[in-house]
Amino acid sequence: MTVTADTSTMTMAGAINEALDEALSADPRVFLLGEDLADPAGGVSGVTSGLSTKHGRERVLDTPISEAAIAGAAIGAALEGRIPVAEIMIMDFITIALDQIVNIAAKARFMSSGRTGCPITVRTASFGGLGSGATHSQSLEAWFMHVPGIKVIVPSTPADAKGLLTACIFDPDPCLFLETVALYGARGEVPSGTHVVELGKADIKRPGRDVTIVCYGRAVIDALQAADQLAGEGIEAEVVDLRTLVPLDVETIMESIGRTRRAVMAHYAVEYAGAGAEIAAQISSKMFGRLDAPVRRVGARFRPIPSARELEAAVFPSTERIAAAARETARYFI
Amino acid sequence: MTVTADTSTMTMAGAINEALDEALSADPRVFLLGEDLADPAGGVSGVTSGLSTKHGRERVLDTPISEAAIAGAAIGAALEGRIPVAEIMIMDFITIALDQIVNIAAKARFMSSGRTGCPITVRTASFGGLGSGATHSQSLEAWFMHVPGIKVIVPSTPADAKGLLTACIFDPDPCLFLETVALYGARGEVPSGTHVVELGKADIKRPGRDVTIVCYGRAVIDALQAADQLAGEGIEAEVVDLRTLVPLDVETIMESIGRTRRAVMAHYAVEYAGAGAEIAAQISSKMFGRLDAPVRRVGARFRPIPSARELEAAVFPSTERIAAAARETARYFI
Amino acid sequence: MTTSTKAAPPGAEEVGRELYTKMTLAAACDERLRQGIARGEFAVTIWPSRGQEAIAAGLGAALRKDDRLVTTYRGLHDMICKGVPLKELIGEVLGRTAGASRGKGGTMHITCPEVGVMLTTGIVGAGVPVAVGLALAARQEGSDRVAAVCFGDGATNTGSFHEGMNLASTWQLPVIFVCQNNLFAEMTPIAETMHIDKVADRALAHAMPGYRIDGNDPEAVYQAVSEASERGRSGGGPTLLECVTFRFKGHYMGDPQRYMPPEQLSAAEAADPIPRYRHRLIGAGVLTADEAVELEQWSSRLVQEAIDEVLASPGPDPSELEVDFFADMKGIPA
Amino acid sequence: MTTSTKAAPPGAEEVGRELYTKMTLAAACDERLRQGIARGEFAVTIWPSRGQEAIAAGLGAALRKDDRLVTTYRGLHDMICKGVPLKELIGEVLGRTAGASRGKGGTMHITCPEVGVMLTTGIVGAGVPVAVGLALAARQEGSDRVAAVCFGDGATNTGSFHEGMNLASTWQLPVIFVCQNNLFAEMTPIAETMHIDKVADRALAHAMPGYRIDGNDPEAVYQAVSEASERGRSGGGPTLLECVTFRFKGHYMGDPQRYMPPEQLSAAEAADPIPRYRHRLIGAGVLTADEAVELEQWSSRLVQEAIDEVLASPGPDPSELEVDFFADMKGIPA
Ligand SMILES: Cc1ncc(C[n+]2csc(CCOP(=O)(O)OP(=O)(O)O)c2C)c(N)n1
Ligand SMILES: Cc1ncc(C[n+]2csc(CCOP(=O)(O)OP(=O)(O)O)c2C)c(N)n1
Ligand SMILES: [Mg+2]
Ligand SMILES: [Mg+2]
Repeated sequence: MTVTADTSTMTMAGAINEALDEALSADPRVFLLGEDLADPAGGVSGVTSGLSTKHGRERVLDTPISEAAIAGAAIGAALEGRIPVAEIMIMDFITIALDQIVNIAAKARFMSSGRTGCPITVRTASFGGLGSGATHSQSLEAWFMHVPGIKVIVPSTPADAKGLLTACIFDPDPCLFLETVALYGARGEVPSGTHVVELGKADIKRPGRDVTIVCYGRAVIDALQAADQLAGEGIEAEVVDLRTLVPLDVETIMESIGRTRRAVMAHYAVEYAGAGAEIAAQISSKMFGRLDAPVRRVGARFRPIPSARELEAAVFPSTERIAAAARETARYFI
Repeated sequence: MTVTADTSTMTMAGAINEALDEALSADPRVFLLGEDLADPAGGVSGVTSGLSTKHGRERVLDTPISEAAIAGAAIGAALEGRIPVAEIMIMDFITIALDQIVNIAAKARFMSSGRTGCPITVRTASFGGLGSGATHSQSLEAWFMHVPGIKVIVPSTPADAKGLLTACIFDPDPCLFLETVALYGARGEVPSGTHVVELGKADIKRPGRDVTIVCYGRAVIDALQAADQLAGEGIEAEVVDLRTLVPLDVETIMESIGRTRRAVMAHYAVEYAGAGAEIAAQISSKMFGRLDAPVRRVGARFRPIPSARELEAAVFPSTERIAAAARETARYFI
Repeated sequence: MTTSTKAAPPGAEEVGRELYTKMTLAAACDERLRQGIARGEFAVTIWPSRGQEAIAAGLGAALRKDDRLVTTYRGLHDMICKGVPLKELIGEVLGRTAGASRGKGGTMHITCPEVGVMLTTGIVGAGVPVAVGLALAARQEGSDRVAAVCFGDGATNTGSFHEGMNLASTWQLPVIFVCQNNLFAEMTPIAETMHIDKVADRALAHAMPGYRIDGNDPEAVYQAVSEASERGRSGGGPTLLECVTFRFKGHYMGDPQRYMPPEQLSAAEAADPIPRYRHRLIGAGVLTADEAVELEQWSSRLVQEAIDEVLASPGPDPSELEVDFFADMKGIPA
Repeated sequence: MTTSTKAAPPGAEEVGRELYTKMTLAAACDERLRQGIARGEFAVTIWPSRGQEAIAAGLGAALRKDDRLVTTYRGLHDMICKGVPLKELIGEVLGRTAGASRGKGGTMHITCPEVGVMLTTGIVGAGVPVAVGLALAARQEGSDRVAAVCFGDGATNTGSFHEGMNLASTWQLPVIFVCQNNLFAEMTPIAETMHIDKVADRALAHAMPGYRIDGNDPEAVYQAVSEASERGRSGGGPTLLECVTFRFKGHYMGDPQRYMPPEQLSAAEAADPIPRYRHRLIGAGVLTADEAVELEQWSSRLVQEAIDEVLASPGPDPSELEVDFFADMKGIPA
């Protein structure tokens, strides 16, 4: 629900910065905390650039390298009704904050029977694709899907990033907001002023009748390119960008596949026991007897992410692998 | 491959104790570390009882409450070729050791291109079903399935517990061995002397022709009871105990379902994005066109585990829920 | 800073009565629950605080009602002395709808924001960083309230403890770190898990004032907490208080304490803080022997009344699972 | 305990030459890599150690070959001084098959067990507990080797650091904790992330000897490490060494260092340990000015030769992904 029609072109990093800036302006309870967030650094990737200068260092807090304490401090403040946005710089480091996020934040409202909520947003980023190796390249969103009590959001465009992050910040429940560094520089039209994208609404990024590619995050970009390629071959792929994994927009997924009768699931996380496993399992059972092809999955291969570029590329999905899966699915005959 | 035919009746806790005892006797490189392991405590559930008295406190090390350091110390020793068996008392606490397990142990052989291995075994236990509440009742094995580089093992019987744990300890790669406290007291015949169950071999715990219940851990017990009930209704359920989730015995699963053409997936972990999602997705796509019913899943409901017994019981699977799913699956007609 | 809502400090006599009253109430509750469990009246477990009441009383009396508290599974005494209604507390222990969280949380997860109890954790050390966030919120709101967090000696071996201590010190937040050093962590004596003589010295790693005090002397605790609160309220930052005490009943209700040297236990029991303080108050003419007996009877009566109310309240209905989970359940798995 | 395999300590002159040689070699490698990156010759990044060579040289010269080392992404200097062949090291940085892990690990994950480098971590603080395990293995094997672990000032704010320190102290293991305090963690100066004056004081929390030394004086480091090793080898337990230094080139290659006060940088550069030590050796007659120049040229030549060899080695082939993952690939997802 965009409340203004004005847009401007900006990068995804810029859109995230704008969402944070506007949230800080809109509500005095909002504050940011994390490593190197304040100016002049403005975040290791510059995403929070300018915010401490504008809103003050009491609103944009630099922290020690203490991921458990970053999460814990955010949680404590949230229990008091503050609105913290915590940054865990790289998703691989979230392992260190996991007890706090999983065992306290996700369970706070339930365990207190509603006496405390925990409206934190944890921003983190997948650094895959930069050749940083196995401990700086993981996409672990499936872990959080498996933990009842936290929402899981992965934007693929600057506009969605702004709208979804704004929704997360003001959501009364904990949200994990996963950014993709490889997309920080991607540009797009972004609504100016308050822009909220409702959590739990998938977005059909490209309509098509032959096969549905269900995807999120970086895989959306590949899926759109794959769809372009396939169009040249006479295959019209529909690209459904989930945007949020919890809540999940089952209706939109099933409605699309009800039309195409064929589905491919794609993400950059490891395929095995990834988000796509849940979604493929749901598609297969909900659409039982109505599919014209098995659901194919495309994800990272079951390997630690290697550092050398040739090897890294061989592990991650790609436009080609997604196109191949969609082609096989579209052309599958029993 | 049991190397002796003698057996004796013992509890699962006893079988685990025996596996540890025999491993300590068999190889001087084996040692245990964890909280309260040594006598007189012998572990909070008594599982390591007697081992420090027999093998000495240099082989059975009590540690501070430092899960990251327990895992780290085990890893460091393993890099040197020692064979550590680390205990993380309750699985919910493994969040604290996750950076070490996921980012070091699971990746050590790959990242060093084989120059160091990391033969650790991490024993941990799910305490679900004891009314301990949301932070002492989780089953998080799906997280580890999603991390390439660590094996994931969940026994359901005393004999399997002994044989699988022995295999884990002497496996050259890291293993997560998940025990179930609710099963510690369950008794069964256990082979005496060295007993190894090969990792990656599912076990058909009950044959049947009408529907396959794929399960592991505590759900196996319920599935067997459900199968008994269903037999009275004329439905013959086959119960496939996976025993290990990585490696996964895809052949046995598919062979069984190839015969029954109907499958139910059951586990005590949360259903959403759980181990069963991966397995159901694989079944659905590998058996596409050969299933007579959609794959049904039974797991914990998507809630933090409540403490009060009535509520806890309403969240976890049960014989009844598994029987109902198997019944519906067996009686499904398109 | 808002000004204190608390009246001028009561005179020594009043404080003495308050401390003693709190101690007897905490002890009466602990004893009655243990009695009920031993008799088979209640099918639950508790982690008895008997022996540690002087700390809870000193802390509860020195803190303002709006000051915050985070405590642990062993913290029923802390909660009682901070003002959690007995009915809510016992109701949660017994898993009834009268409980603080209607049975969803359980003993390890009690929350009562009305009296400042914002979180109770079952995971050792986990509450420490959260208390830092509570104090941060106080500063952000311009309140001079402080946040106290209770934990054991064993908890000071966790990474969470140190991360939280460091952050509180770096940000000079009004946190009172209250270590209830009962010389054991589960079955393991303190000397096996740390090399230092005094837990208070751990403050040195964070340039924080740290004091070791007699945790069996409620007035010493009252005094130390009052000073630490004053320091915190006036911007002087956090304090670590090591209160040396003992737990008489072992780790959990029913613990056979095989690990406990009998002389150590009997020496500790001989220094039981309750008769010791009673004796002191009678000697000082603050209380007569009759009044002391009356107070104890009054405490037992209050506890029994609460138990009666709790048992009269219904057990939780499964419909509890449908509320107080996410604020908005749309798209959330069932 | 096995006895030392190292010859009698060399005389002061020999030590001086060894230290200076190590320093120049580490600096030459760092410089050449930065040059190559700046020129676009190598499409990688590094975290330059330029400025911190005195620590690596003192450490590498004082340790025995069989002593173990764990270091970080910024530890190329540490590895060079411990004896990692330049070809393996540079090969891994550049992602070629000549690399220590054939390109699978990357700069942040270099292992070279032959010279005792058992692990390099990209996750701050993560190496600390692992070093404890290395030392534990040494004790178990009856070896008197020690384990050193390098990390930054920022790492001492992590929970892993404290858990590892405590465990090493409790078990009195031969670990040397080497903090390379360069006064910054990424873009954040030390005063913003800790309240203490001296990192060395963190040892007080664990009853461990802790010393602050001039990390720009290789002889001071050599001396301190020699003493700490002696203590460790003879059963005297662990030591924390805070070596104060500076990193001249910012956090990563190309870091614009906007956060860096120019006076601080120029004062640090004026105290560059390499010219300072050269001057001292020449003054003491250990080295002539010509010899110093020759040494530097020799270092640059060695580095260039290694680069040539590395670039002549092939890039890794995707078949690398099929080896050195699990020892047994049966049942492992593709
Ligand atoms: C992180 C974590 N590890 C282990 C446990 C299991 N456990 C529960 S209580 C306890 C001992 C805690 O000792 P201490 O901190 O001294 O507190 P006390 O019980 O003595 O009050 C342990 C190890 C836990 N709950 N959390
Ligand atoms: C647990 C963790 N948090 C954050 C990071 C990101 N990071 C990489 S280096 C660094 C700074 C480390 O500072 P310090 O320990 O002083 O080492 P230095 O880089 O100065 O050598 C940070 C925050 C990380 N790698 N690991
Ligand atoms: Mg204790
Ligand atoms: Mg530093």
